Amino acid sequence: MATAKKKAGAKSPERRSADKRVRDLAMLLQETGLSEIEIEERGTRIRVVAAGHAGAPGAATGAAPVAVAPVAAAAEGQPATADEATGSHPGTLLSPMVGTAFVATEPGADPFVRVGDQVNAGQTVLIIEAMKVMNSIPAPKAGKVIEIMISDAEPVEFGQPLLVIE
Amino acid sequence: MATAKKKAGAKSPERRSADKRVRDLAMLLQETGLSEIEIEERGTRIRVVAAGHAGAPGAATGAAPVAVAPVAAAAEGQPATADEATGSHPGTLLSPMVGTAFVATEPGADPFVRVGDQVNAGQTVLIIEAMKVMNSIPAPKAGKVIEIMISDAEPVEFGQPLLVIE
Amino acid sequence: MFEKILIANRGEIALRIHRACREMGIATVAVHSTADENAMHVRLADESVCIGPPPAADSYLNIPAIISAAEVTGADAIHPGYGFLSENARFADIVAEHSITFIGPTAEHIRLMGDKIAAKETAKRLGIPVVPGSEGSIDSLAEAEKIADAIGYPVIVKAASGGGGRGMKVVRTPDELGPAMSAAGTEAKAAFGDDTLYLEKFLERPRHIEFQVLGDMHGNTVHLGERDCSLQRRHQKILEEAPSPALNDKERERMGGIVAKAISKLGYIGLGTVEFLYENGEFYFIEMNTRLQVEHPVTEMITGLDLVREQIRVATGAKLPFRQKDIKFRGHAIECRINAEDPLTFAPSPGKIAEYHPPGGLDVRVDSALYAGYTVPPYYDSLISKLIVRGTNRNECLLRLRRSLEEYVIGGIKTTIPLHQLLIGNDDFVNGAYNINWLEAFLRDHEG
Amino acid sequence: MFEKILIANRGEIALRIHRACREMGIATVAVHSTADENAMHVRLADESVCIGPPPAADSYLNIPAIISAAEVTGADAIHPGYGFLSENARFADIVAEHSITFIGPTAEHIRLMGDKIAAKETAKRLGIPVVPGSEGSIDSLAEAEKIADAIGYPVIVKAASGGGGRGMKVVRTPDELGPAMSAAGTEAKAAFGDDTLYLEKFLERPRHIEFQVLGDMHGNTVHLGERDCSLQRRHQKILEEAPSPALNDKERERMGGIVAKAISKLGYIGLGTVEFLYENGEFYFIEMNTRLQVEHPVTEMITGLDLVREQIRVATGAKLPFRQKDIKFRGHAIECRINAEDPLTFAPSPGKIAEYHPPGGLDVRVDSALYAGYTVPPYYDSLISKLIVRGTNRNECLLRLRRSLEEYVIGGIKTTIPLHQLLIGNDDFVNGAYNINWLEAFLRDHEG
Repeated sequence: MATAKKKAGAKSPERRSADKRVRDLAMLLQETGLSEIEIEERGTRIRVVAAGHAGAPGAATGAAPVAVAPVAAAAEGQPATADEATGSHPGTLLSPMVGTAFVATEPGADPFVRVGDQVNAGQTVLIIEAMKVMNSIPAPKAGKVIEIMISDAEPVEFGQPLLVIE
Repeated sequence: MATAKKKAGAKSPERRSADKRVRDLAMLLQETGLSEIEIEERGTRIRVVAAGHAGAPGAATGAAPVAVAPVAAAAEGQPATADEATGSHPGTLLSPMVGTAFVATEPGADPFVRVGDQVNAGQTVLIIEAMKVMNSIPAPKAGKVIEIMISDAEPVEFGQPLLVIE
Repeated sequence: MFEKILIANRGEIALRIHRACREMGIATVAVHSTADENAMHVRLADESVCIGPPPAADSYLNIPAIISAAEVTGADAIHPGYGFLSENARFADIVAEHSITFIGPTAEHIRLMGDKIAAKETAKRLGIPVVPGSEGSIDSLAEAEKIADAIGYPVIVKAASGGGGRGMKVVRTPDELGPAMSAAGTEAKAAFGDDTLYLEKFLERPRHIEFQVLGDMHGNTVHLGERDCSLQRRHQKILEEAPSPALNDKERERMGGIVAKAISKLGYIGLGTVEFLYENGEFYFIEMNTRLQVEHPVTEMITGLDLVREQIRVATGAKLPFRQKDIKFRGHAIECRINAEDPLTFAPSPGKIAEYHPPGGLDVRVDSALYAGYTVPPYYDSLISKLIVRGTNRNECLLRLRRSLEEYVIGGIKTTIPLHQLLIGNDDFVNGAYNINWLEAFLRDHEG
Repeated sequence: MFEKILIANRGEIALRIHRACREMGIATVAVHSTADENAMHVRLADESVCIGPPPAADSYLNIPAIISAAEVTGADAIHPGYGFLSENARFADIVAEHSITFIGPTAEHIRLMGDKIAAKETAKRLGIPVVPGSEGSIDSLAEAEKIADAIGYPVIVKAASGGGGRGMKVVRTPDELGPAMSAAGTEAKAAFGDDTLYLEKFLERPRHIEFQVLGDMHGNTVHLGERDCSLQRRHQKILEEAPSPALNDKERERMGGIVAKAISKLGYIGLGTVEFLYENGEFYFIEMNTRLQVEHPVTEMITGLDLVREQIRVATGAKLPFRQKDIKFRGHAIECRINAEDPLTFAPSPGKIAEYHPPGGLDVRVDSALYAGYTVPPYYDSLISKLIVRGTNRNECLLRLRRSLEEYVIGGIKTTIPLHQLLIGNDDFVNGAYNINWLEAFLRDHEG
């Protein structure tokens, strides 16, 4: 999910190594007097923001990590955070629940919708699985799908932008 | 001394009673939603300022006392704090030491200077006793005494405004 | 040991649980409503998942959303904190069905203690003293007189279907009993359509004293002493202390022993609290809380134990690392609950924290998720901070509490800090001479 | 008991002393320079007196100003804190001449321990082990060889007038002794005009271990265990812990007993610290500090005692309320000194604190006079906060320290928090495998 700090399944050794790197970057930040450093290396993207530039103390330890997310997630086409995306377009469909989003009935099958498709109000555009139940997510209105923010089998949280219908 | 929170010799029962009053006022402040209350009663002046209106945490406990000073001190003609007075007039003479200021050679004797007097540079305008030693305080320049901020036998701290020569 | 724990709660207790996990090397998942996306524990947790909109029913009480969040993040265990789903047996069942560990007792024990009548019967069976009274309904004045004589006056006549004070009459002498039963029966019949009555001993000025217990899966149970939580307003605890000013070491050991033995017989696993009314040297069971409590830090301060850590450990199946004889009580501790409320009217005061500066120094602990710039949302409980102070003895503890309250700055909203300052300046409180009715009388006096 | 104490110090220790006084019901007088008028302890103290301009020589070291401030405010006693006038025997004398109590040992003991040679001789006389070496100057190679054989190699040849490393030679084998003496003598003659030499055992990788002692005026002296302060940079302690990872209970008891007995023989009153180098199971006296130390909280955390309170109590003439057998060590504590400095270059970083949020929770203590909006002045020591954490054992303590450092926010200036985060992630430190040379090597490695 876009605003989760780490993807499900992040393993401890990776996290430890990332933590160490963050600590190094935090010191570098202090040393250079920069307000922010973003770095992407060995499959991990780390962004550190100096205290005073982040929103709240929890987010900063002197200079501390605000986001440590595997690059994979970013590379799959979801650079926008929920906050940025929400409100960016009135036709954004937000997830009504926590679960795992599926773009097709089964792996390899045709997706319910593709970017550019015309959809009718009520037409199933996605499925979200929560507690072993498959929930069809209908299009709230008729229109053209101009963006799909999630990929198949991706965990989504409440309120997360899924796709945009114009 | 003007910025000391209590005068030397304040006794515990008085302090306890003042503390209690402050607590009551603090609650009144919260109740009324006012930002500041100043009250003068039974010889004590208390000012409470709500948090968010004071300069530093130490000065406020939710809403808390910032100044508890006997009215006597205020009534003796020194409403100005050092901060306000310093810089208010370029001819202000600041105390060069901690001690007890005397305006005359002995109790009842004529004062060294009165408001309105012309003084010469180097002329003794006050005496400050520190560690049993009487230190003459000379006028830094010639001019007219336009204000005397301290009274006889008053304790003064470093940097406290004593008088103004114009 | 667990790899990842989902914290199904918010506010200071979510941060408290996160800290325990972090100190045990366990990753944390914060689940939160849209109102809490900037909460401290959300920012500190290893992962966070938004589970719903502000109303608790749609987020913190939303079982499918919480279970889904645990599944998508791969959490091994769920810690429910206090309130919300912490004493929901169905939730504990569902968590177990999903092969996730519920950090708390079995659903069966939650269910048992959640039923007031079953809980009282169980307590009695296990040797825990309960309020004496009629076993069931009373059918005649003669029967009522016999029972009242046996348990001693004053007694209280209660309607079985009653509530909200209706159908309740206090009886101080035998000749008042007949009229009281008539009146209560009539009132109950009118209000609830049922005039079934029962009778219990009436406690005039009891204290609220509770014993903390902890059991593992291997039959070991210890008690961690008592907490005195008599300072209450509308059944909400305001300030708690340990040990109780009313108990001596012998009473503590005797009653703690009875409680630990009973809970051991029950086969109870995890943290629990057995609550009593205490009057004239006698304890009367009220209920058992089958979860971590708000006031657990006072016990931590005098025992040196981390109760959340121990709770997590026993949930993994680990044995308790200590026996009863290893538990030593050290000094005195008091917790002040600081709420975002007017200190006298208790009107809620949510809003933005303009300034925040907690007290520091020796034996001063602050459990709070506040920070400067944080906005206290209006949707949830008003508890925003717990100030917990220890001293070598009660007097040192009180003086340390005084100076800590003086240093504590929470600007921008009203808080109950001024109320605590009034309390610690009051002679009755300083002398430990209070009971569960005392605080409300104190507040009435202060208003008048 | 004192009615009013003047605190002749600034920063976190002035606040620490204010807190102890406030908790004892003693009024406080804060004296401060013009640079510190907004300091936390000045705002919290009952009275405050500005005693001079920013330079310490004109304010915090200005004896007449401090005495005058005590006189005009009517203070009964002066607490000197650490640094500044705390080990100035003349100040202690002057305070006494003004019939004010100096909270510390007698001027005589301060003077004695302030003279390095007299201190070493005194320690030796009292049965405290010292670094073995020549009694005075060595006059011939034969004499030097004899002494070196007796104490064992390596030894170090030092110029009596030396300093700054000049006129010092480490000698590892007997055949190096003659050349080393010639070289050291020549160097010393050139640098100091005096080629007098002496000889001492050379310690290669010692730890710095110090014992805390406390004595009253009635002949009672206890030791409160040791602190390991081996993590130093340019002789400045960075992090301290208790107990030392290098000592076991038996060694602690043995050495603590020797120290307590010696200090009792001396008739020492108040708090004091006897510092040792420790290598291969042997202790070697360095010096005795006759004052409260920066790192006293680690001892407080594991003993449960308030050392400033005890220090004030014994200064009034009160008896110690405990004996050696009552002192119990409970768990493990670590203190991180947080300085307003670059974490690697140690360049000072004074300035305005934009954000301040200290960590909270169980067994986490912060001693700091910082607040959001405060400006760290450039005139004084860079120590701005002490984070002290306790755990049931060293491992728990380290994990709690890690999460506390993660939560600590000091914005607007550079601090040494990132250095402490590096340290607690280092295997040598985690294993307790360090000595007084370790930190500087670690810093060199980290830079390279």
